[in-house]
Amino acid sequence: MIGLAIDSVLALGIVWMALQTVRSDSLFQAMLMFIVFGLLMSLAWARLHAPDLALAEAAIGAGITGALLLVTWRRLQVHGPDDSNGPRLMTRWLALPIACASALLVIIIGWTALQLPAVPGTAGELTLQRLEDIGVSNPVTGVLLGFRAYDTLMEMAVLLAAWLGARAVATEFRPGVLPGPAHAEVPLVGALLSLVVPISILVAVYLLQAGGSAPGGAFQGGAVLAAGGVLLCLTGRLEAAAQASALERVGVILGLAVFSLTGLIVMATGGPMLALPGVWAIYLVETALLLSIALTLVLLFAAAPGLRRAP
Amino acid sequence: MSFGWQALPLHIILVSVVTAILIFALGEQRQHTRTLLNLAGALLKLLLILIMLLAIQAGATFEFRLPLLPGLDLLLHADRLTMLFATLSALLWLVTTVYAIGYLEQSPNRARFFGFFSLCVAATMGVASAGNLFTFFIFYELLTLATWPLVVHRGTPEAFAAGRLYLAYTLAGGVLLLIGLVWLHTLAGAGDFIIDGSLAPIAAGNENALRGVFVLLMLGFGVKAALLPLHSWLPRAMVAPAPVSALLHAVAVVKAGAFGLVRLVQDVFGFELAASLGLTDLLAWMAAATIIYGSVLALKQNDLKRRLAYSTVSQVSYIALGVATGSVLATVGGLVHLVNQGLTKITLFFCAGNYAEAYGIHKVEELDGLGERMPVTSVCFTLGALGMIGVPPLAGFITKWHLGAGAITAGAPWVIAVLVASTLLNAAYFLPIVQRIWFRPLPEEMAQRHDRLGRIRRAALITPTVFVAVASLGAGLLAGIPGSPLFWVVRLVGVEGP
Amino acid sequence: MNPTAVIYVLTAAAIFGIGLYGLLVSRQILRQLLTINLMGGGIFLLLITLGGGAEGPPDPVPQAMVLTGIVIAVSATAFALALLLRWQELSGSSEVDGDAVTDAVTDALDDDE
Amino acid sequence: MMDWVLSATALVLLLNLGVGMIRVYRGPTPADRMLAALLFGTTTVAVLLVLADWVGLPALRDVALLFVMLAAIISVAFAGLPTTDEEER
Amino acid sequence: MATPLQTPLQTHSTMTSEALVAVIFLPLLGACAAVMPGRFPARLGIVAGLLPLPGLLVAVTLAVWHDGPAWLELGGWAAPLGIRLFVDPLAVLMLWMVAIIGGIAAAHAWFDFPPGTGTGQKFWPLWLLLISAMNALFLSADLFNLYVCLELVTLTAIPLIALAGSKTAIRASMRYLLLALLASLLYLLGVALLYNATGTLDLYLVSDGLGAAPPMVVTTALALISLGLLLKGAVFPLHIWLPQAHASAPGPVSAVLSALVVKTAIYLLYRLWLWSVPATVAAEGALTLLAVLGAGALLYGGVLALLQERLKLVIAYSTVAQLGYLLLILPMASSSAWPIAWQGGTYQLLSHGLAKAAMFLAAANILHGLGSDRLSDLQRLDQRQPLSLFALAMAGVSIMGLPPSGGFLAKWLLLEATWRSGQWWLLAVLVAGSLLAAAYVFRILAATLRRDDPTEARPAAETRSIPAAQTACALLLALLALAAGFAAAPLLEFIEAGTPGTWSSP
Repeated sequence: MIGLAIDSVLALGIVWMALQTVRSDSLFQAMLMFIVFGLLMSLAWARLHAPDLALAEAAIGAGITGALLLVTWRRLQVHGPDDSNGPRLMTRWLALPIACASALLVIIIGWTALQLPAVPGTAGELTLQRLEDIGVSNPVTGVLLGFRAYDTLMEMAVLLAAWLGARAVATEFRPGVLPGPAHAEVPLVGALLSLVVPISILVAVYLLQAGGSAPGGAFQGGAVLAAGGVLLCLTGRLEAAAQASALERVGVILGLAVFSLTGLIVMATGGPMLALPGVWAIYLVETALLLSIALTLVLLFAAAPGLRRAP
Repeated sequence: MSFGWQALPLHIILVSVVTAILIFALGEQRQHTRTLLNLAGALLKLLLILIMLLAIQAGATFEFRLPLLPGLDLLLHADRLTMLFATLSALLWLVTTVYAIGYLEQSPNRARFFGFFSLCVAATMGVASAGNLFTFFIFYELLTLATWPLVVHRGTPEAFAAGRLYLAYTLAGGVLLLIGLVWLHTLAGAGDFIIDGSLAPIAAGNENALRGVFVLLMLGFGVKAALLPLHSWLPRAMVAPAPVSALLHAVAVVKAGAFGLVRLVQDVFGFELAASLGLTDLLAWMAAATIIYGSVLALKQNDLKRRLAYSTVSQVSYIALGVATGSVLATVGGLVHLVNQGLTKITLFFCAGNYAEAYGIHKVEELDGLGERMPVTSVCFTLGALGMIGVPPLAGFITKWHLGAGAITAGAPWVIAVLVASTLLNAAYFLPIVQRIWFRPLPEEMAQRHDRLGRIRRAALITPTVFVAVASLGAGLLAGIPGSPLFWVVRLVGVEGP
Repeated sequence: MNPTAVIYVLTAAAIFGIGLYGLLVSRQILRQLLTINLMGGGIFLLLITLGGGAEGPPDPVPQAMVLTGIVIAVSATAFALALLLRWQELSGSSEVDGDAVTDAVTDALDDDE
Repeated sequence: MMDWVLSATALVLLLNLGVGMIRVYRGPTPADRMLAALLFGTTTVAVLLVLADWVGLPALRDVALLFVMLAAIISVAFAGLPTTDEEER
Repeated sequence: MATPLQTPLQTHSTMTSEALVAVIFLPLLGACAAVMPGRFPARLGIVAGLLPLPGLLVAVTLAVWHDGPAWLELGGWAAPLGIRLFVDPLAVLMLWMVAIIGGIAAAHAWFDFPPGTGTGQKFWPLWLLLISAMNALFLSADLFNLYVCLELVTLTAIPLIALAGSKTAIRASMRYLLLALLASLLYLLGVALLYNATGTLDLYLVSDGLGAAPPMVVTTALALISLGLLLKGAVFPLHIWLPQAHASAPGPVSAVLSALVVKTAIYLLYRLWLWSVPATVAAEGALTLLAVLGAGALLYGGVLALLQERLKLVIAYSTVAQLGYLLLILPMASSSAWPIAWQGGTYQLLSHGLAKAAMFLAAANILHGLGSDRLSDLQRLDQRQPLSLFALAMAGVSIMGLPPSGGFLAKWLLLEATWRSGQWWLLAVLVAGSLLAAAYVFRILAATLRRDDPTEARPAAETRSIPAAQTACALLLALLALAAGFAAAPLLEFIEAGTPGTWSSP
């Protein structure tokens, strides 16, 4: 009973936060609600026995996305007229039918999903049966880097594309794009940084190595590492540069290139494409992925082609 | 698929295509090279056609086949009907080219003009030598595409309005044709359509479907042949330069439509089948109506070229009427009119162009007394007009004689009535012009004006005019000797006709 | 289906619907991006719940799908935010003039440049 | 028994979160919102730790650890934001 | 019901597998190389990523021609456990289109975006990733992997539009992005339901489970996926994002967007409805509905194209219209004329791709040369840019479906199929659509021949010169569209071999 009560409270909270994200008058408040929504989602993942997702949601969904939204909002404030409190909704005569249609869709999806019977012999069950063929005990990692490694590879391409896209539209570097270096003067920030940044590296490495057997992996680790980088940006230790350095470029393509080349080399030596030969290869690829993910996320956060140390 | 001797029809088409491409590539400025190229292309084409004519006489056959779709080939071949149309268009291309060089002297966009002109002729040759309806359709549409830039050549709003009308009619006609073709294809299956009587085996049980196909195809061809009520684009297209009018009325477009009707009745259905389905009567009545209607409207026109245009509407339907009447003599009359009308009408358009270029004359009433200022042109015009009316022994008479005689043998005496009415109307709209030219005094202000032509231009305009006038005269006077159009048509019908 | 699963399935459907409504009626691009992320959250929740998350460890394939989906969502959001900054720089506004849907219809006949 | 205690604790903590939500929603000053949000992070950590035992997934403690770290980042991100008229309301 | 599932399947020789993998990974690694600084890596990436594609495709084509469709299991894991690639004639056709159109458009882009410098640095990695993503999409047999591919296509295509830099372009990109993300989410939701209903993500195994799943679930899932794809594919009335996006993008990008990118969604609709959905699902109504949307697209897009004042917008609305043809064939899937309809549909896919890419490249040349693409500014184009006009006109002939062109053969096949299957309303729509196409194409041509100023006072020097190679690119594509009107027979035979299984009417 209490379990159900927990679920109900959590579910109500999630729905309410979602509603507030859409409904609240101020954009700032909507973003706060969205970040809280991310926190609650993370709790829901925990409740639903999916710690991998809880980690990812915490680091990426709530952490990086939240910081991204807030900082973008601030840039919009700094560089443009404040229209965040302008008309929030489109014309009312359309809003009502759209609301009705959305409600109908909710009912259909809910109804449909509740009708679903349990299907035997799913891909997931097969995964659990064949997990030892991959050599890792965390089934999620097994899927991501084993059975469905191709998805992961394409996903890295998506991440790369996002950076390329952000670089393509960021025509000119505007100073003051990131919150000013004023925070560097506050004594506590320096102390915080010296603590959090090393911890983030440590946690990232921990998550990477844990990924084989326990929840964690390149994505979560990369996001944590990126969080450290984001902190450096926020406190003005790193700032946007007009060009990416060669090292940054290597870093951005590292995951994709290492992953593809490993797969191709395996194929060239007679194996099937993208079959990683042993656990060491998985860790090699994961390390490359982690570095690329972290760097790309920080670059995306800065919405800039490159980064440099603040003078 | 062979590209050798057998593919001569393809090469004849390619001669014009290559000429067109070279003209486009040369650009606007290289006038002399262009002229040379143009004449060389036209002459080469004529030469190849003559060679092919002789070869066919000697019993050779030509065929080029390229599979386009499963069961549908691009097929080019040459039969006697092909040769009749091909020879006519090639000859008139040469003449019109010479005329156009003179006519368009100093005017802009000549490269474009001559390029598309060549493409038109290429398409016409394709229409003539198409070995099946599918191929026929391809070149028929190509002809539409290539003539449009010529119709709008002047670039004025009126030209574009005429161009729009032309497209609306021809493209809609193309769609009807296409649907008819698809229908026929689903009925008759794969194969070439132009095989005499090939539809007879499937006729039983499919009568109504075949009727539908015939009507669709007839309307599709009827647009270009300016059959009533699909004719109104033709008079509007008169805004184009005179050589284009000649092309539309005599060399290519209208003729392609009429040629399509001939192929439809003679080859696709065969006269017997078409008649047994009651289709030839339909065509004959439509043609008769067009003949009378066109003549009546011609009577009302004050603009010289528009009067000629309505005359074409009327005259081209003689071809359809002859073929639809069906007896050997009537068919001969219809087919020989393909040539006779071409020669006569081109003469008239050249003359109209000469009047317009020399003195800016466009209206019938402005022609008073011009016989003394432009005697050669006026004599040619008179010859053409008399030929159109059908005064013996000129070309028109040959047509009408055969048509009338054929109608009697076919048991359709009402055709005689149509012929008589049409002849009277022809006389009614042509003779007043002739009378004005020769028997009215030259107005005062005209007497002081000089023509705007230079010596060379005059020669370039007059020579082709005289040439076609003489040819049309010959087609009538010398109809009895070997080598005349009548001679060819009689042989054609004798061998292949119904 | 156990009650927990029912609760989360309905929650998932509700978030998706709320997000869709918000996307269609919002004028601010930033808020539209929030709503797109809400919709994504709904789908992810549905995947995990239907994958058996209420009873025990959920099906690993949907888990992997959701992980991939989260990364794709953050990528798309980040690019969209960069594009938004560019748009604001050019237009001085953080809205696509007017409504996302109705405006596109009027765009059909207008050409501005 | 243990299970009951754990789940009850989780529920209480969640309700606590709900109270926090009201503060975030109502404001009135940005400082209120920010503090409430920070409280959120802390409570979330507590909920995760309880859930780790209740659901039986020790790995959730890793998640809790992550939240502790991220709370620092979010607070800096908040602090870096300018205050606008709207928030002073 | 689908052919490939019933025939015994084999993975082809390793040569073919390697060719398939290379088709995806060469441009991908090329993109990685192009990210690196300097001219050499960029040029290397472009050349190595694009140039070998036709050669590889020859190998793939021959293999499919001789041995039929084939699978390639990635990582050696069989479906439903792993992800596999599937290649059949349709996929081969799409790959060829990517290689040819993508290659020629890349040659055109080489001049506007010099590799390794300035905007070229931004352009080429995205371009190569887009090519790779489309190849991956056309080969993928996995519903979730297709989601990733779709996102990759979207996230590479939109920045390429935004590279035009104009306000209109950014605005169009923004709107495209929001709607594309919405579309992906609808697709993903449908896939989530399908996975839970069938236990597999494999496009060709899904059908096995669908029969047993509750009909409501199947209907909802298919409806959501289709809705997402219709939005991505800009099918009327969800086309609202397309015209501005395609019209404001840089020339080569417009070409690839209209010729290939929107086709990815149509391709997936084909895969879904003609391969994945088993005969037990009563799909007749859905297919008719899709065709009705196609008919709406054909007519609405045609009319709107006729009303536009800018050349690129006319061409963009023409894309909206021409996509309609591709959906019109669907209701014939259960008729005996299906193989003909299928040939017609796929041939339309091909010839529209070639012709539309040619038109956009020609329009880019014209825009660049004249500084405007307003129809009223195109006067005397035949004097100023004759070759671009020629390319535009040739491509227009194919768009109109007039002979001799690939478009004509496609239209013929479509007409024949509608006639044979007795779908008269489709016939009427086809005819109306082609007449509308003729109207808007001739409207463009008329604008180029117009001479409001008969004295020709305008100096010829006002036209900026453009590299001959760029003109040649447009011409080459236009000539290919024409050539498609001649060399159809073997190609159609190849296409016919891959006709999705003919249904028995319920």
